[in-house]
Amino acid sequence: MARIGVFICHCGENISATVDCTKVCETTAKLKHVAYATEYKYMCSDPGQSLIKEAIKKYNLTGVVVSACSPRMHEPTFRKACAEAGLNPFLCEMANLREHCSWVHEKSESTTQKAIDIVRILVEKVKHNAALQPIRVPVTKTALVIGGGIAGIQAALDIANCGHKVIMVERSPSIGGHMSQLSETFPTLDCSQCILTPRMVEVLQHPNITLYSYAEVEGLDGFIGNFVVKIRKKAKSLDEKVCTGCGLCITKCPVKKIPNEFEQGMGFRHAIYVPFPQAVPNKPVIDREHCTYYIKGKCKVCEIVCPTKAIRFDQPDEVIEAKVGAIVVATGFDIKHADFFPEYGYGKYKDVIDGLQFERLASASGPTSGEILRPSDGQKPKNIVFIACAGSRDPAKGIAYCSKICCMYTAKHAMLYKHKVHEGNAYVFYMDIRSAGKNYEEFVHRAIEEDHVNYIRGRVSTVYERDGKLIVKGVDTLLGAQPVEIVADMVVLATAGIANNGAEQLAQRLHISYDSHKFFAEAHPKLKPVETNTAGIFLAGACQNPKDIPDSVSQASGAAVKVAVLFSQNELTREPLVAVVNRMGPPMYSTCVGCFMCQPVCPYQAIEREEYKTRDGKVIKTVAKINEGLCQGCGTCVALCRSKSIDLYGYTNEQVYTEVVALLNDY
Amino acid sequence: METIKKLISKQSLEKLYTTLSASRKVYAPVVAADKRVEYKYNPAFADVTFEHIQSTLSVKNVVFPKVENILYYTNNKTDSTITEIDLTKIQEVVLWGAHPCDTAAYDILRSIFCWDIKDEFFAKRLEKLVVIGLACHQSDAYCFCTSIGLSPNSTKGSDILLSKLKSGDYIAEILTEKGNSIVTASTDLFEQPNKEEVVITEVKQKFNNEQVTEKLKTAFENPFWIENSLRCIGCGACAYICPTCACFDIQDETKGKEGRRYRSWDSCGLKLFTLHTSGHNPREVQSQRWRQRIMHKFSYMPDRNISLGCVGCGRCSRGCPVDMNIAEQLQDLEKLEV
Amino acid sequence: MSNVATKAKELLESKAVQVVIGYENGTNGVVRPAFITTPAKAAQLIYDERCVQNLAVYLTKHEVKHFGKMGIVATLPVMRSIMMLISEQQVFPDNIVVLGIADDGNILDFADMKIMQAHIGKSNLENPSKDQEKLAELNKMSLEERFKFWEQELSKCIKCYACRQSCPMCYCTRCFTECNQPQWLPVQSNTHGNMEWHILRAMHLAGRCISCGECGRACPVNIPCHLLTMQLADQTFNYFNVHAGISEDMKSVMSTFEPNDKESFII
Amino acid sequence: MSDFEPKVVAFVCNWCTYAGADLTGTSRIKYASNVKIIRFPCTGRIDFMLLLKSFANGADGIIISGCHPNDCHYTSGNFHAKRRWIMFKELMDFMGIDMKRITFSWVSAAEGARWAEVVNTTVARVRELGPYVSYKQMVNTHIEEEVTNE
Amino acid sequence: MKIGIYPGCSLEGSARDYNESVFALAKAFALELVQIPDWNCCGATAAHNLNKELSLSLPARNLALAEKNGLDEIVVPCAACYSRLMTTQYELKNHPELKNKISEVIEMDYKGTTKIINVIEWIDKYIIPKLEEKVKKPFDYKVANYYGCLLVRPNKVLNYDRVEDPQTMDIVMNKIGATSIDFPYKTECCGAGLSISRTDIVSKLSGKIIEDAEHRGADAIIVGCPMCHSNLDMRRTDINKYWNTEFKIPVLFVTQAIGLAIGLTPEQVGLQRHFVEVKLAEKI
Ligand SMILES: Cc1cc2nc3c(=O)[nH]c(=O)nc-3n(C[C@H](O)[C@H](O)[C@H](O)COP(=O)(O)OP(=O)(O)OC[C@H]3O[C@@H](n4cnc5c(N)ncnc54)[C@H](O)[C@@H]3O)c2cc1C
Ligand SMILES: Cc1cc2nc3c(=O)[nH]c(=O)nc-3n(C[C@H](O)[C@H](O)[C@H](O)COP(=O)(O)OP(=O)(O)OC[C@H]3O[C@@H](n4cnc5c(N)ncnc54)[C@H](O)[C@@H]3O)c2cc1C
Ligand code: SF4
Ligand code: SF4
Ligand code: SF4
Ligand code: SF4
Ligand code: SF4
Ligand code: SF4
Repeated sequence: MARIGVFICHCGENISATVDCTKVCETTAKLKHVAYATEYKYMCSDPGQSLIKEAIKKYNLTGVVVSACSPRMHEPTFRKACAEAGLNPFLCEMANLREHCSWVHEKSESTTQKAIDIVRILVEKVKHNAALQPIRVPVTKTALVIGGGIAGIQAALDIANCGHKVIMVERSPSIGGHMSQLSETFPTLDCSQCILTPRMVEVLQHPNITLYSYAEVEGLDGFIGNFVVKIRKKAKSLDEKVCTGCGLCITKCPVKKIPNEFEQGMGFRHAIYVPFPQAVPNKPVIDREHCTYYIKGKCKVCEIVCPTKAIRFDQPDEVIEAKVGAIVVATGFDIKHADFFPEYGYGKYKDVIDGLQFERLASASGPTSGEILRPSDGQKPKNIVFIACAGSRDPAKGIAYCSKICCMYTAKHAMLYKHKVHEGNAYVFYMDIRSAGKNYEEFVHRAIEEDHVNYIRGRVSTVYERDGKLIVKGVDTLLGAQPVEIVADMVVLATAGIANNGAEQLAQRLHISYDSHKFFAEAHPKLKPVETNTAGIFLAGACQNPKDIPDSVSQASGAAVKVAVLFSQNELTREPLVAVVNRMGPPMYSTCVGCFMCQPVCPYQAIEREEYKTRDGKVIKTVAKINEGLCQGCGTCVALCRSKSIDLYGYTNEQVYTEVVALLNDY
Repeated sequence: METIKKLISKQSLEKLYTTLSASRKVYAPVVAADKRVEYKYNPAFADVTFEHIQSTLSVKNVVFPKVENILYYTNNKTDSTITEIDLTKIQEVVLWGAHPCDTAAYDILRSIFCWDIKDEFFAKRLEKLVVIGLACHQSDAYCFCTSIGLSPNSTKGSDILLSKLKSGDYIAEILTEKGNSIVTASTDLFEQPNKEEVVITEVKQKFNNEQVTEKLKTAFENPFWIENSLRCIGCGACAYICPTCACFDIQDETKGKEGRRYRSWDSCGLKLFTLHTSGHNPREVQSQRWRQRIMHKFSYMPDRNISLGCVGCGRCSRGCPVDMNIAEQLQDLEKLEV
Repeated sequence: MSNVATKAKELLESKAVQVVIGYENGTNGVVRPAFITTPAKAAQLIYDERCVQNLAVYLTKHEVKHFGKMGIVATLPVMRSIMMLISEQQVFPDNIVVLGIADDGNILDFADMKIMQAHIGKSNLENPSKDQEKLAELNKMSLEERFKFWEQELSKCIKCYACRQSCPMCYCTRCFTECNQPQWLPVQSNTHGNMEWHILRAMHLAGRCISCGECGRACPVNIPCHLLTMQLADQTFNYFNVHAGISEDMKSVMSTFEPNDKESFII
Repeated sequence: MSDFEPKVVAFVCNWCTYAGADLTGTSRIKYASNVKIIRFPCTGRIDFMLLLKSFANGADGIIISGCHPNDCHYTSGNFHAKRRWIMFKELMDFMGIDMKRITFSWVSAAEGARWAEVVNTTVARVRELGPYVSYKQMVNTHIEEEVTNE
Repeated sequence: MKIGIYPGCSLEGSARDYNESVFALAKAFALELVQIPDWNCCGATAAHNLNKELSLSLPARNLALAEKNGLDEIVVPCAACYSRLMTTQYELKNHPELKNKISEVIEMDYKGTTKIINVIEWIDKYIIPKLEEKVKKPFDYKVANYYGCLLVRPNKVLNYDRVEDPQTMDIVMNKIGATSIDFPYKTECCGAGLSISRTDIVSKLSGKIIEDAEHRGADAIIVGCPMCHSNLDMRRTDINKYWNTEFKIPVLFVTQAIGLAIGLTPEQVGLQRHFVEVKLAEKI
């Protein structure tokens, strides 16, 4: 038999000024199963709380309804008080008499009646409350960082410096990401490599960090605190422990004309290669697609020349399983290439290049040793046109968003050009200049005012070649849409920043969501910008949306803190307000029919399959099962399940049904 | 009482009907918009049909309604107050024009509801029921009353049985005191019968029910049940429309303080019927439920010396969406090698 | 022997299936479902225009599944039901062989589900025209008239659940009607409870009803309850541009969403 | 009908509308006291069956409210809810049940004033429509003739 | 294979050469082209500037007639007509509420099932597969393929080729032995919209197209639209006057070029009707 205590708070005068608390108390005391009802000036005060605690003991209460302010305010307070008195905290409910009643209605009979109704609803509800136990899960204090760009590097170092183990998985042979390709960086124009390389080395040498380069995440199981990750280490065809990184093999490799990815195709590499001189780890890998040995079955020149005999042609891929407690995804971004801009002749005319190519041209370690030269004939361009928003903010091209970094790097490019080709003319076609960052606007103004870059507000309609020159046709909207035609030697497109290739597959493997552009989705755009929807998985850097380095680094540190917070406990405790699929004995096992229509509705991929098998392994029945580590308790699946096989602790069918009935009927 | 035969002309019949329906509830068959025959309270005489073979639903509901309140209660702080149903409020109903199979079913229902402790609700309703039956002058292939010992003009269960004459007038057999009281209240409407012939349909006998009952004794584990019930979708329609099926469910329904307990029709053909809370179900699959249906009507009931639980109206077979023809199956059972 | 019978015989002889679900002549000139397990009995199978019952309902029936691999005579609604049942993981493609019936009554050989899917894709997926007419008629009525119409129709319902049992998509181990904690639906039959039953049933079939009309046909008291589910079938297409039962991996309309789903009533 | 006080049930999500209604309180904005709130974690949890139960238990009007699209605490519960409501509304219309008695709305945690407005307009509208007589009648029809023969 | 054809007004008037070459090709490849019976003007330009309903009804009637006559697929050689017909189909598909209204106006059922293809799609689908064996005199010239605006725009509606740098005509021309040059003006405006009112602008715009083609050494400009053709060919005298030079480059319909390549005579493809003499024809 339920024994409910009702505690009515006056909240000073906040409630009692409009609600006749005494009447509420008297009326509710008459309700069936109400063992005790009382009123008090401040329930949340220490004496108020003691009142509750004593009553729980004295009347042996099985449920408590505190009729006071919003549960969003004091539910934890009163639940704690109940727990202290030995009553399971989840047997305490709050009736919101202040925000939802006394403050919003005038003093009257009907206001008091409404207060009575509200209390009654909660009294009826609490009768169906269950004594829930918090969910505890252990935490594996190792973090996985996926992607070794600046964001991944920052996150890994921060976490490692907190004293936790980190596993870093980088897809390419070296960490560094896009930042390693940049020449100088806005807004300070300091050398990208100079600030990045030390951090890359730190990663390699950090005792807490294990780096798997040339590796990818293949699968993920488990949940926050308890993930199991499968990592595929692609065969480098080389024993890293033996190799000293002398590079002799590279110089002797006969396959020399492979377009160099790091140089954005503007230079060549060998079949055995390190992507760039400062690579970390600085040991070569064999590109099996291009290596003569793998294609034709013979060559092995590298093996012959290697002084330490480190080459392993028959090395297999290796799959490692690791337990991790948290994951930082930092797989970065890419930019739009090729076919996307037929109107700008990209891919057709050699001298129409993209921003990353320009970075390589401007880089001292790049294919031209930092001289700005036209790819077609190696001449210095006298007139150079930069086109911002090449693809971005263009719904017709399917990219409605702003890529955020282009305005700034375009200004940087124009400056770098002017610094190197003093007599040259630089033009920038732009839609708007977005330079909202510390010292960013000033940076753009330097380009315009000090370096005399010509900014033209308007879009370029087409770029075509005529007699060896590039004709850039556009309009100047500040001059009343006057057509402009510029005869240029070189055109640089600030192409849109897009999700890295493979982002979608990775998201699916990790069960995190992504937006329509395949950028990973944060859990809340304002308040959870580093969390994903899957508890324990965090985002850092440009994999979420195009970002510059400072933003990537800040977010990475943010993610690292989130991981550290998680790792600060040995066990996670969570409110047990999760969904559950019912269970019963054979032959039913559960009323669930296994239609799995609930699976796609769960925003957290918390719904799994459970199979009942005979002893010889034949599946008798497959039913849904909710992973309580993942479920966040939204209840979307509960309302969906046709057979009412799922219920949500705290908001069970029985509870909400009872509330409706209690709300509309007299007791 | 001794049976009296009177003639009642078509016109007088109308007068009788009008008189009856002026003073009490008359439950009579009409043809609904979708051609189904259904019983209604006090329809206009012009709408009352005399030509129907069978109504979709049986007329068991006049004594065993599909929902029936048993008691009302009020929950107080510590206890509950119960209000009983005032059975005296149950009114007299004249059932008009029901066929002999349906009227015969009342006996079977009585044998279920009143064999030991009397079901007051049922008994009271039956007491207040006057049955004016109508012998069948038409039948269809589903009818099999003759196979279970009834006939198209069986008087069982009727207080008055009407039989149609070739001329369109009717012969009224006055069978009980209840019936007689109706006649005496309107004596002027009844005449002496002439020699005219009554029109009675012929229903072929399809099987011998005693043999079926005998066979069933050893047929419990027979594969027959599975084979023959594969197509049954377990919908329960047959039981709901059956004049003799008497399964019911009792439920409490509370709203606020007030509540009521009622009983409503149920069916042993539904899987929930025997489902235990544990998830275990002694009649797990449909074939077992189908077997139960037949066994109950043709073996367990006669076993307990009640009577057969079927009147051969063929309703279930007409209504079954998948042509589970009970007569056909009983025929097969009769021939079953066990 | 009819085409279906020949084909069924082949299948049973070659042991490609253990049972063929089809139609046979029943009593009194009606046809009924038949379950053929031996080649010798295959001759019983018929197919003609009377064969309208949606046989897919048997694919989830315990005793029928028990035979092993099932062959099934399938008109368009049955094919669509099969797609639905596969997508809802109640039926496994490996466990069935479909004897498709083309519009002209010929047998269609579906080597795999993709071919059947293509066939469905080419077919008319709208509600049967006579039902569509009835829907149009109802949709023209005023709100009050519609309420009256349904109130009147549903007052007849005896809650026998034939409509549920006859529907291939109502395969739940426990229907919500059987749930008693809380008792979502009154057990008794009264107009209001009946209406709730039908609202719920229709909602449960939203995006899943393949417009076979079986529920309405099964109802012993002729309640046109199929119109409810068909109306929603129509509306799912209107709103979300999806027909039920068109592919084996379709995601249910009610389990998915598009952020820009159109509506005009939420303020 | 002047003394008719509609009974209105509000089903709201915890994160937006419930918090929004709290804000209405903190801002001391007054609204009609006919509305009583039931808290749910998310609009995705709101079973449409509860709406029917409300009418069955005598409600004259209903408000359902949650986070604006894209603001769901659980990211997509409200999108699922929206789809269900679309279907539900179509079905109700088809069955002749008056959807004017149900307000579907998005009210955020910051829209305290808006909550008051949603409540007030709903109450006013339902007041205008009067008690939901046709539904109540239907609920109270227990196939009378058969039940008690009274 | 029976395909419908919607000729439109131009093909029966100023672009008879186009019409002749289309039918000549059809004949050569044994393709049956059935004119939509009782077709009417599609209302291009005039109607859609003034009255949306009218601008949809006119094409819709043609489409409904095609449906009624069992023409599942129709080719529309004129790019302007193509654009109108496609737009109508698109609008009515996306605004079903308009459908009933239009059906009332045209007093016919409109389902929207007809597949509409432009001349290049038609060539691609029915001619290319059999082209190789038929090419007798490879069209061995440098050609500037001019698509104009209506063949590819708006992409949302037509969903055909790349808007900014279409390729299909280039590919077709290369198949008959031509060398398609890199031609930046391929979708530039020829001024057709101002064809009557501001001939000076037409001269300027069309002139630019011709100038660039000649500058890049093209032997001919290839078009797939009667509007383009009339501006580049018929208005040549005006253009030359405006530019004060003598552009000589001939303008051929894509169908004419193919016709010549498979050995049809210049007359069979209507070259004699051109204003700018097609010198190439003599060379062949
Ligand atoms: C032309 C250009 C110029 C720029 N100039 C500046 C500038 O001057 N100043 C500035 O602040 N910012 C600049 N930026 C922006 C800057 O490049 C980015 O902010 C920064 O690189 C983002 O770092 P990240 O670590 O998030 O991503 P990335 O640098 O893209 O690194 C991602 C890493 O993850 C790895 N990876 C990807 N997928 C997987 C996978 N599935 N598994 C494992 N590893 C994976 C990649 O190989 C890569 O190493 C510029 C960008 C461009 C395009
Ligand atoms: C008009 C306007 C509209 C905006 N709209 C949006 C929007 O729609 N979306 C969005 O994302 N952002 C918006 N923003 C930006 C958003 O307000 C800020 O990003 C955010 O408030 C920054 O938070 P903060 O904690 O850094 O600083 P603040 O909100 O400024 O908080 C700083 C706190 O520190 C206290 N403080 C200051 N000095 C001291 C001291 N010496 N000792 C102790 N305490 C001190 C202050 O009292 C204050 O409480 C808007 C801003 C403005 C002005
Ligand atoms: S829990 Fe419900 S929705 Fe999910 S699989 Fe089971 S029956 Fe289907
Ligand atoms: S309650 Fe929400 S989070 Fe939990 S399993 Fe259901 S849908 Fe997923
Ligand atoms: S026999 Fe027929 S009516 Fe009875 S339950 Fe089976 S299918 Fe339904
Ligand atoms: S609608 Fe018909 S089939 Fe369904 S439960 Fe009611 S009476 Fe039975
Ligand atoms: S009505 Fe709903 S719960 Fe019941 S069987 Fe059908 S789908 Fe399942
Ligand atoms: S028409 Fe009826 S039986 Fe057929 S799928 Fe729809 S709901 Fe089920």
